[in-house]
Amino acid sequence: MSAADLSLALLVIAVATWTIAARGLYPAVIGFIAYGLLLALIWVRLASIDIALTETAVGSGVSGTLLLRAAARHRGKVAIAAPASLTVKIVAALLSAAVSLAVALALLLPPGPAPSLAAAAIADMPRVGLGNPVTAVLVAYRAFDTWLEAVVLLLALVAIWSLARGPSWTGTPVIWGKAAATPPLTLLAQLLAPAGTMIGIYMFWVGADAPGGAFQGGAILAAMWLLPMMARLIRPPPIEDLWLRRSLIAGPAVFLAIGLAGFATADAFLAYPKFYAKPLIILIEAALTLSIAATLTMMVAGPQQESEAP
Amino acid sequence: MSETDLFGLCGAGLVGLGLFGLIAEGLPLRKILAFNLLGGGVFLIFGVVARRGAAAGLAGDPVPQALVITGIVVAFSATALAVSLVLRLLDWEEAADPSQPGESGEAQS
Amino acid sequence: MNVLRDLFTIVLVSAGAFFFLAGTLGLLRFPDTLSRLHALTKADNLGVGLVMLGLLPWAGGPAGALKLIAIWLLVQISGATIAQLIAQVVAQVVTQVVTQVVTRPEQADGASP
Amino acid sequence: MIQIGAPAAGLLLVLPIVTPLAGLLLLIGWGGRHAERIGISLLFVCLGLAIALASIVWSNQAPLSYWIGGWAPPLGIALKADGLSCALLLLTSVILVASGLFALGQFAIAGTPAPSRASVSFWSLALSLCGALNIIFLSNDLFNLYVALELLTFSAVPLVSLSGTRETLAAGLNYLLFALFGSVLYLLGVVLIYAAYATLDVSLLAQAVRPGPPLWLALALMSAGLLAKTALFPLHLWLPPAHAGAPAAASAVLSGLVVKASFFLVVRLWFDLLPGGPGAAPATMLAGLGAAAILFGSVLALRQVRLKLMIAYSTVAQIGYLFLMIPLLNGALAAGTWDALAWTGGWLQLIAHALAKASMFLAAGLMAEAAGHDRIDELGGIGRALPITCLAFCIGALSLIGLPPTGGFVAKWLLMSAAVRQGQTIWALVMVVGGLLTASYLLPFIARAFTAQPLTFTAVSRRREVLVLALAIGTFALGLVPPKPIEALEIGRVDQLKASPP
Repeated sequence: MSAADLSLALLVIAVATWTIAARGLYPAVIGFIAYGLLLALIWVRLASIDIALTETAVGSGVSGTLLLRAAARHRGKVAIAAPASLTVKIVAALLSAAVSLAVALALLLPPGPAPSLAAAAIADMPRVGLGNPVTAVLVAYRAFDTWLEAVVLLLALVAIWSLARGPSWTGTPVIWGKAAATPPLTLLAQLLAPAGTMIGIYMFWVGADAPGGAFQGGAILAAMWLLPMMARLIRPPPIEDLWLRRSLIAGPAVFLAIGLAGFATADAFLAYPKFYAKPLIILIEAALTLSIAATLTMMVAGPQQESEAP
Repeated sequence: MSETDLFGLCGAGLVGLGLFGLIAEGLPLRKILAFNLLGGGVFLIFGVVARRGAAAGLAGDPVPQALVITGIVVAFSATALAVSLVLRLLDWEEAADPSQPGESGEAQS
Repeated sequence: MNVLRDLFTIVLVSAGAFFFLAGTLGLLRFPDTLSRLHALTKADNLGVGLVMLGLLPWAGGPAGALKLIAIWLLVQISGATIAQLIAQVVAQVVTQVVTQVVTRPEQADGASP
Repeated sequence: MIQIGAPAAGLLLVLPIVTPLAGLLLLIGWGGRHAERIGISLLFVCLGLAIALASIVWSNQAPLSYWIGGWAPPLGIALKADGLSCALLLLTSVILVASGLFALGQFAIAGTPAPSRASVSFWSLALSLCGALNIIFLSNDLFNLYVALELLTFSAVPLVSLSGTRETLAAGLNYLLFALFGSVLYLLGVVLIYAAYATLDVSLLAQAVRPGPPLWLALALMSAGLLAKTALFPLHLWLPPAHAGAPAAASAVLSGLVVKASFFLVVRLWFDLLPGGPGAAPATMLAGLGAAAILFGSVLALRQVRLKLMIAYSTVAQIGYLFLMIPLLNGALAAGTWDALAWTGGWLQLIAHALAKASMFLAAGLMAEAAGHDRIDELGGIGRALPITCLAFCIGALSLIGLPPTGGFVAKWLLMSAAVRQGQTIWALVMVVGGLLTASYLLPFIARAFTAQPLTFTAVSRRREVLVLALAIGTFALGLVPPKPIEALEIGRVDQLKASPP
């Protein structure tokens, strides 16, 4: 344990406390974004670069954007729920302190060497043909989880669309009110979007052998799509747009098709035939990257509003 | 104390903070924030477990690392759904608030 | 050679860290938003640049070095944009307050004790 | 006995999961106008798949399992179908098909063929809900189950808020927050389990677990999380507004199926992962909460003025009965035996309640449609206007009370016999009191429905009335089933005794 680690851990706890204790909603959200970035540093210290990237892009970046937007709408509005009573607070404090303490003890106590699947995971890597063990777990050993996760993400988008105001399943999301674009934002979008798109694609591509992958790359691509939308350079597509719909389902659909084909080609669901494993996995990851980018973009853009309405 | 112990304690502390916020906060958006803090703590514990499981030339057990990536995406989906529910409820709050007559027509479903 | 490289890195990264420190102090101590912004952006640009430069010898080849330079460029672009956006908001708020004071002096007095 | 190879077993286990989820993708990709047709046909396909799986397990009289991707646990994920999972899979499809048929044509925008938001949403969510439930009943991997639980939550919450009114949005948000609290506690338990054993497979864990404080902590956290999702007292606060606010077809599914999925996992944790059972203290605590749920839920149901809310509070009470099975199973395991009465009684209670509650929510939906509201005071005489619907409601009510000849009666009778035989008479007493309380809130409503002078009610579709009655007859038929098929619930349970310490 180094002094740097200790101060990092203390800083994370301090920022988390700030997020809970901050009086304003907006400062609390800012605190949460800082918390996500600091967590990413801890992930680097824990030698999990893949997670550090995901946490920064999805956990802090995209979540932060959503929460900031909601906090901005919240300003000056009546609170929806009354604050908890003192009794509730005391009970909550005791309960969470007890859980915290018990978990800390459980983590500090285990004797002997920690059990691990690292050896098993590495032993089967040649059968998958990838260099990044985390990606091997995601697309081979636990491919079912990853497929479900892509479906969960898509379902969350359907859920958001189902909460729209109008009665029909059509319309276009409205980004951030009606304010006009500002020149600096326009310039940023023009400069950053092409560069960022390349970075996103690169991130997915290296994922097979180095930290990176569909989720990290997809999140960056989503940001690069949202940026020109926020700068009013492009409009979000209407939700009935066929290309949008196909991009949304491409990842899970290709994944499922290759998985089902596994019954015939590799004798098991979500198994890959010998010699073709790596190209198939890259195909799946490419389709997933596209879908994740499209899904995250539409999730941040929000529910559709009907075109007839002003 | 090793670095994994330290970050494990940090994770346990975050779990406590998040849990307190999730139960004691009144405002839904604050509960959502607390849920995310709590999730961060749980994922951190996954990371500590992964790091402790370093073996076979790997810096960490890749299985819990992969689980965290899945978990982060699932937690994000939850946040997005919760935020959109909050925003829809704010539509109604605005509609009920006479000081903002311009928005009142939009909340009807 | 190694000693020189280490020295190069130590000097540049420390200088970068110093600028960050100065910028943070400015953020905490300066009275109004615009001067805070000034302190922060100056420190950020120089600080990131120096740290990046100091780390270049460790990048492990031209590809790594290019990535480091790309990071620096990205930070420059986004930092500059955000500074501009914040400054714009400040300008808007100032204009609003001024108009308020000009048009309804009695209300503005009451609102800003 | 039919012997089947691994690929066939794989198809039988994988298809019930991927078919509805592929349907979700289809609806997103091409949805719109065809949502209803795609949705209902795929629900029927799922019913067929569930029947196929159940008949294979039945004829083998042995559980079926499969490694996804050919990767053996602990590295890979295993699916497993025993008698109980097959029964629950069948139940899921039956109730979803019935609710789907009930919902046909309900969500269209009058006058236009344009795809309606409510329709596409309902069918997409119904399909993903079906997939999520099937995973929960089939998966053997704790983390995979976490993802499935989230899939279930994200399908169920928007169903609650489908109408978009302020009340249903608030109910949906509250439900989501409770559910997220539950998921994150569950996940915390999962990581503690992985830290100790480096495996997430329930069967492997059953052989590896070492009872001790870390294991209790993990199981306690996971159970607490699951109880929040099951709405066991005192974590039930979210349920009544959510279940009462949803459209009738969705309420039927939410009350009948969704809350049962997390209960199923509670039992999996305490009896499959822990082959020796939970031990006396946790078992008594869970059943104590169940008993409290029966009493509080019933008393609160008695005080409701709206029909759908009354039925929703009755769900809170009926969930309590399920937990009474735990100390009975545990008592038997402690004595080195297996209590088949308690096991079948408990699961029969779940199945009977699901069928009865689904038909009652659908019936309540029809009554609300006929009356234009669901205020209990003004529904007197509705039995004369909608006799078929009210008959269905009546059968469901009899099953909830536990009167013969219904599934609810058989279930409660089995549970009571087990309790009396084991000398745990207190739980039998709770069931008697619960039955009386249930009668006290349901019978007056039924009596007034058939005797009072009817106000004006508009007519409802006869097809939908018959559908509701069919579900209710299912509850009724469950009371007449001979014991042999009911024993199917025990397929795969023989291992239990072998694995538990003598």
